[in-house]
Amino acid sequence: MIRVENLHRHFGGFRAVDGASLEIAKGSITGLVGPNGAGKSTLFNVIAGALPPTSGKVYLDGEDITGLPPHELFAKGLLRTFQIAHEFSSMTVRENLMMVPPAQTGENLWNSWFQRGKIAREEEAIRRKADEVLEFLTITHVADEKAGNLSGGQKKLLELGRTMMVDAKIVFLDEVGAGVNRTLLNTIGDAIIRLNQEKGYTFCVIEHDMDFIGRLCDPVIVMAEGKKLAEGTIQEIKSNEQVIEAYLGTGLKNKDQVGG
Amino acid sequence: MDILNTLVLLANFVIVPAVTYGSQLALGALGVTLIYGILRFSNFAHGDTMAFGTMVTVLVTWMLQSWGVSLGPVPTALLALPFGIAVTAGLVLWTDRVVYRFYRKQKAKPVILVIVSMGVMFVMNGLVRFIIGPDDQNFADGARFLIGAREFKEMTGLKEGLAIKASQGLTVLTAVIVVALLFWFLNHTRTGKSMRAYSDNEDLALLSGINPERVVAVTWIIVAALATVAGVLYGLDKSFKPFTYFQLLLPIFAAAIVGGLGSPLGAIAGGFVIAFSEVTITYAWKKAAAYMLPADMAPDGLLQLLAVDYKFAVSFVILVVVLLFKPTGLFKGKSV
Amino acid sequence: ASHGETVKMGIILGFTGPIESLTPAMADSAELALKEINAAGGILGGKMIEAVRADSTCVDAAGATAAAERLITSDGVAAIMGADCSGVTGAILTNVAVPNGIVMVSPSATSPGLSTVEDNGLFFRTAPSDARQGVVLSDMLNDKGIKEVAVTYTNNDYGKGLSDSFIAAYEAAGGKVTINAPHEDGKADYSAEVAALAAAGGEVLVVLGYTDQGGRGIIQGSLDTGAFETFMLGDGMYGDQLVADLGDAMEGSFGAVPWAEGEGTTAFATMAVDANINPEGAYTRESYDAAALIALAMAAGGEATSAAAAAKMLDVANAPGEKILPGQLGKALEILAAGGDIDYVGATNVELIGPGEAAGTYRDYIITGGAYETESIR
Amino acid sequence: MVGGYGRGPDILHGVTLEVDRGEIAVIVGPNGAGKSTAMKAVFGMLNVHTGSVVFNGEDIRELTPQARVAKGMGFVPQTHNIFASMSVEENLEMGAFLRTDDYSETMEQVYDLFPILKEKRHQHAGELSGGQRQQVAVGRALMTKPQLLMLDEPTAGVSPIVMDELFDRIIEVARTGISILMVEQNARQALEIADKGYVLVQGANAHTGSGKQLLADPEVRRSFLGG
Amino acid sequence: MKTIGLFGLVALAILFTGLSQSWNAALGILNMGLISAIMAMGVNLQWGFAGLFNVGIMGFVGLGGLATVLVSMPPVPAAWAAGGYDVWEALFVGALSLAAVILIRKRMKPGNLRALVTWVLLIAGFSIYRELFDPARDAIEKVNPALEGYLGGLGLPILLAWPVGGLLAAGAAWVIGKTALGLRSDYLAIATLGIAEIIIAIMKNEDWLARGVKNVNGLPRPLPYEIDLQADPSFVEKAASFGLDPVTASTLYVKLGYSIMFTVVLVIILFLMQRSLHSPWGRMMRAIRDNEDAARAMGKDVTRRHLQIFILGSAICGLAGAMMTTLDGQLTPGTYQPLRYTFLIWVMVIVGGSGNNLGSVLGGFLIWFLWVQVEPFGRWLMELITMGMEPGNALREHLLASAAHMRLLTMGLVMLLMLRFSPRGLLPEK
Ligand SMILES: Nc1ncnc2c1ncn2[C@@H]1O[C@H](COP(=O)(O)OP(=O)(O)OP(=O)(O)O)[C@@H](O)[C@H]1O
Ligand SMILES: Nc1ncnc2c1ncn2[C@@H]1O[C@H](COP(=O)(O)OP(=O)(O)OP(=O)(O)O)[C@@H](O)[C@H]1O
Ligand SMILES: [Mg+2]
Ligand SMILES: [Mg+2]
Repeated sequence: MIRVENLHRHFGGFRAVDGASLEIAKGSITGLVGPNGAGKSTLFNVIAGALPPTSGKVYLDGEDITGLPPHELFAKGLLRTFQIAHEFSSMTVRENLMMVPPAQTGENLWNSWFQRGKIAREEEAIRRKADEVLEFLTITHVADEKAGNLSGGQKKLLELGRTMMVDAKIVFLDEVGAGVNRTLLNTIGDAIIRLNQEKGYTFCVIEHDMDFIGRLCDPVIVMAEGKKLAEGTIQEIKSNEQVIEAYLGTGLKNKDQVGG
Repeated sequence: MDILNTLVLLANFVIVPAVTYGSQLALGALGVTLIYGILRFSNFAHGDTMAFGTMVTVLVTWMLQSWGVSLGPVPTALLALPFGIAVTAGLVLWTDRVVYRFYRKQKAKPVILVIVSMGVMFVMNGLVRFIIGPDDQNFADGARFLIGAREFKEMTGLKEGLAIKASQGLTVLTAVIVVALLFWFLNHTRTGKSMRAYSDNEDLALLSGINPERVVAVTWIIVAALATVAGVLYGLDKSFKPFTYFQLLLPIFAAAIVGGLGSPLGAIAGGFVIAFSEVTITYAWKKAAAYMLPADMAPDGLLQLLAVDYKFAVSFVILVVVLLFKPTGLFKGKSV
Repeated sequence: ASHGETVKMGIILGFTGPIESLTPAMADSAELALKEINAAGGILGGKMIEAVRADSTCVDAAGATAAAERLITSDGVAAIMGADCSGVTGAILTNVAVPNGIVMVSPSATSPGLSTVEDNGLFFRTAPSDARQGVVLSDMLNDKGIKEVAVTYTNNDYGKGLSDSFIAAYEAAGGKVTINAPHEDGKADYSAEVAALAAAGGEVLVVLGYTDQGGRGIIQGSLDTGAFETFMLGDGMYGDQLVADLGDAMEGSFGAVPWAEGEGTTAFATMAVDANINPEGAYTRESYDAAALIALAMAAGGEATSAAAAAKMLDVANAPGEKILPGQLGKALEILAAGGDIDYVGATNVELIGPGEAAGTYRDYIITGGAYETESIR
Repeated sequence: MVGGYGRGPDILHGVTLEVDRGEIAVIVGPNGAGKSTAMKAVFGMLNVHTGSVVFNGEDIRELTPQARVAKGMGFVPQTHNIFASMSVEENLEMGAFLRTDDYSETMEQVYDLFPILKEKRHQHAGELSGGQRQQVAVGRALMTKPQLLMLDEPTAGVSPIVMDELFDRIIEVARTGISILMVEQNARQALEIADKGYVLVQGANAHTGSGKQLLADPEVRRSFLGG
Repeated sequence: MKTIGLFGLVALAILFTGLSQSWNAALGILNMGLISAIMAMGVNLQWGFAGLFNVGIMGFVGLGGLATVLVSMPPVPAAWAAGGYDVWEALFVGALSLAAVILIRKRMKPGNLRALVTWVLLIAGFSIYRELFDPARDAIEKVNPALEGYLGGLGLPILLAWPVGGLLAAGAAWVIGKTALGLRSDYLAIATLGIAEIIIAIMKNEDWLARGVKNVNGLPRPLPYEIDLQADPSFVEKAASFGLDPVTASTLYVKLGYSIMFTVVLVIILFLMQRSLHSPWGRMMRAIRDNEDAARAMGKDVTRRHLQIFILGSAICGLAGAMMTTLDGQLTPGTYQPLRYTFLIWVMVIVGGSGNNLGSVLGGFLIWFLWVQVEPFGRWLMELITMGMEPGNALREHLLASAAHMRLLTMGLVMLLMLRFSPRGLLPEK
């Protein structure tokens, strides 16, 4: 579905992504893990058109999409969330969701003047959809709150909620779990699995919570220093020496000595 | 081919004036950029703050002159400068207390502060004219030239003269000293570092025990000093007239932005870019060409890229072009 | 007309904005004339004239219009002395003065374009149109045998118009203009202009600007860099401050300024000095004359209205009649009251021609020993 | 404590927290429960109109945040917790801003705790990776030589290896006699090392107990720790 | 409620002017207030809706003014004969070489060769352009320079200049938007500021186009001249039946005529803007303003929307500029100053409340009212202060002489007070 070939993205002299090549299969939930600063978010940004690559190619279903602007990728069904929540802070949570569906009649200036009836009908449908999503994410009670006033975790949920407003082909989730309550994270995980199974969304998930990754993802890709380090099932990854050294570690050293 | 004369010609008409003007702009732009970096708004009242500081200095200079105090070849105004700075600092601190602080507490959007600073500009504008009037005021004394054009010609026997005014020398010298001091202050003193910290992350500065009001106050004092020094140097080199100071605002902003808002180094670079672009683009190269080319190839036309009508426009074209290729200015600035 | 009534006269000048440093003296001179008239017992049997000032801003047409609107319709002025800059003058004239039938006498709007504005006979000016000055300046250069000059002018209708007419006259007379470069007033730095002028070269630099504006900046820059040593100055450059500030360096520079021969100017100078006004400031004389003319024309018309003033303006200003100098306004009023005829000479030797403009005499001067020495009168 | 942001409605409806010297207390709870708000309330960054904040037996409710720093409290916020445009060393110096004594020793201790920071001491903190930034943030707070260190989700977005390291460090810090109050979503690991645990729900205490107790409580496990 | 109250207040202020000063003064303020309100709405569209920081309003207003000359003045045949066609030919050549450069830069790979070709093209194009342009310009400017010296206009009705002014501004905005919209707020600001200065510099210095600083006086009017009305017996009779003298009646008649025309324009624009603001389009714009990156990722074509709104807002300013020049009856490029035509408009938007159309309209009226009325206020204040002092007192003289400067001071104080008591503007965005 997505193929990345020898991708480079440099910041000044620094090689954030340094020749990454990987593939995300259609219908999979692919995990992307790696140490802080491995270049995962940068890779996402390049794929999603937010940053131009220094060199290399990205293909979607065999079509070269390298460097296309984000809104065109969105139209092709490629969606993403941000690691640091990018909410529309002065709009209400519901409006944050309602603005997502593309090509709304009322988004055309001319129509906004002369197509009031049609717009009103469309709005009604979009609002219902938004309310469903809010319900699903358990944040209905803040629907009319300004998104900027949400707590850190709620913002993350909103990020995810936006991708649920449209039919996507592939969704890139950048650390939806960071700062999200584990119980809720499990619910999110369920939702991802359901979207994957029922609607056939493909997911690529960056996450540091190995339980979450383990439950959802197959395969898992490990990145380090801007390159792919390993790929495989969660078990393969967990037992990979290199991965343990660079990323997973061996657990708490002092654990036993803590009194309680 | 007459390289020596060409060089002197260019030095006299391009380099010396542009370096002087550039230093004046740079000092002004430093003030604007500091406010922007630390208090996060574009201060439209800066031109009038400069006028105010200069006015106080002028008044004190006159008083000193009437007492017969003089520094010999150095302008008396330098002696009055500390008074000017002190009074101006008092004024801006008071303004901050009664005006800006309210919006800072409210965490108002920068554009609101910009408009508020326009209100302050109007008030200061009226205040200065109210006290000293709208006229030209002369307060320069001391030696006029370090070297005059005629002297230079006699000394070197060249066809072209080179003049350097005392005020020009003073301007550049002061600018260098002030900039060096400022850098040292920001990078190596505790207060300077706390200012940078505040500008970087206001809330975290609070959590580190930095007193924001103190940072703000210090910033205003430095800005007042920069504004007064810039204004006085400008006044010594040209003349003091409130309206011109108001008009200075535009090139000062241009300098600050071309260099990258919030970046002190950028402000300096920006000042020189603006000054040099104004002078060079509209320069008529005819005379230089006449020196450099054989006599029979001497040009008829002025060899002017653009008429001086467009001098101001040209400096803005340069500015726009710089921004298009380096969208945050020469030295990566901030953006609100 | 009973004793004790007052007539209001609007004085609309740019008290804020680019020429804010010139206007206070102009307004003071105008009020000097009115004081003199009031001291002589007012016009038309005891009507005192009261001045009402308003701000034309010099640059904001809409603001000036609003101010004039207020002067006329709210303060009820009978006539306007002003405005100053040609742009706002035009706006006030067409939008407010003509519709309301109010007479305007501008002391300083010199743009030739104003000559053809549909003014319904209501617009006059005491400053000569620039067309004539161009010829005067050109003649001066020819007399001195100067064949090549560089020109800089202030970039507004005054400067541009003057430079156009000067260059036309000078080139027709065989002179060569190496460069004709404008400068903006009130700017921070004039190095670029000076550099371009210097590179173009010329025996003298012709400066057609204002004495406390860009014109002065250019001269200072030229002197500092040694680009030019001699300057020819247009009328806007005339002023003691310039010589005082720049000192010896101005020695030998020369220029022309609208002038009245002897008496009128001298009379005005004495009066102005007494009143603490610089008699040689730009347009101070013209301002005095403008205000005096309006009052005298009303007196001649027998009615304190614009219509009366407009009808009599040319009569009062031009021959025949008894010559009136500054300080003799009382005498003039007496003559008029007795049904006599006057020829107002004033501080600038006023002579209104054609569409109500001053014909203008000019004084050629040269700066010697830090003072203006008259060379000749044209 | 009862309070809220600016003029908005109350977010906290009666929260009680307590940490003793050298203890680790952990706050957990659903998103938007008011955990961060409670932390900020303790630090005086919003209005608390009922209740009190007592530090070393002294009511500090009226003090400004700076004054609390001077009293010996340190805080690492959830986001924006470093000076991105300043070097690592300058970040640490800013932590010691209020100290008049020689802080070089504390700095050495911080470097011992987080060796990577010593390596990168002259680099801009903004150029570090997420995990390294967290270390800088904690280090900065330690520089104040606090008696109480408050951490808001220090391990969010940090890779497992760094997270383990951070927890290790926190334990070490606590051993030096510094009290720790922290919010965590990696609740299980956090509660494992906690002396006290608080579960906040909708701005109020829901469960309180030792870390082990809470971990053992099936209700807590199901609702807040993800089973 | 507050909206109605505040608008009522402004209406009262204007009414009060009418009663205490004169109806002419009141209507004069109303008319400029209407124009200011339209300009403020244009700026609000850009800033309040889309977060585009445009401080080049002056330039667009100026272009609107230029349009009035180009549309309504009679052509000058002698000037056209002297070099009119050559000038356009030169401009065409200039545009052609620029287009070629842009094309080359798009088609060729970056490198030394491309740079070389670019420079050669630029230099050659510029030289040819100057070669053609200079003599033609000189020839045109030689044609009766005191009164003409330019090509004149098309001699069409001046009302046509309003939409044309909008189009001209829109065209300029398109070019600017294409190049500069990628810049972030403050940098876009200075770019637009610079471009506005460039536009005004061109208007001041290209005499062949609209006489430059020599001004174009006597623009045709869409309404009859007052003096013609005064000479029209039937009008005088009608006026008398209202109990008005002909002068007052005629001036009021003309001003009212303008008021009606301006109000129609204002209402249409306001209506359309309110509709779009409260539609998904408005929501999308707010989203873009809040966070461009996220809006992009949500499939919105931010660049196009920005361009659209930049053009639209600028066109509104151009339209207002044309209306203003029509009202003035003359084009005087020297009067375009950023303080008056850019920053004062910004004050209107912010004091009114950015993001709120009604706020902009309110701000337009209110600030204009103050701008005009603080002048007598300042003088009055000074007289009050100096009342106790004896005549001849130096301080008193000084204070009275400085009265003119109280104008800006008062303006500043009033502004500060208003922003103090409602920092988000009088009618904040909901
Ligand atoms: N705009 C930028 N300028 C300079 N360096 C950058 C920029 N963005 C990212 N980097 C650097 O690139 C590297 C990779 O960053 P990236 O955000 O992709 O890491 P990551 O794998 O997502 O890490 P984490 O798990 O902490 O989110 C980091 O070292 C970061 O400092
Ligand atoms: N600045 C603010 N102004 C108004 N309300 C706010 C503000 N910040 C947070 N809130 C509200 O306060 C409530 C609690 O927020 P808080 O940040 O304390 O949650 P939290 O428990 O830290 O959640 P998380 O685990 O997601 O970080 C939320 O409903 C949020 O909407
Ligand atoms: Mg990341
Ligand atoms: Mg939180």
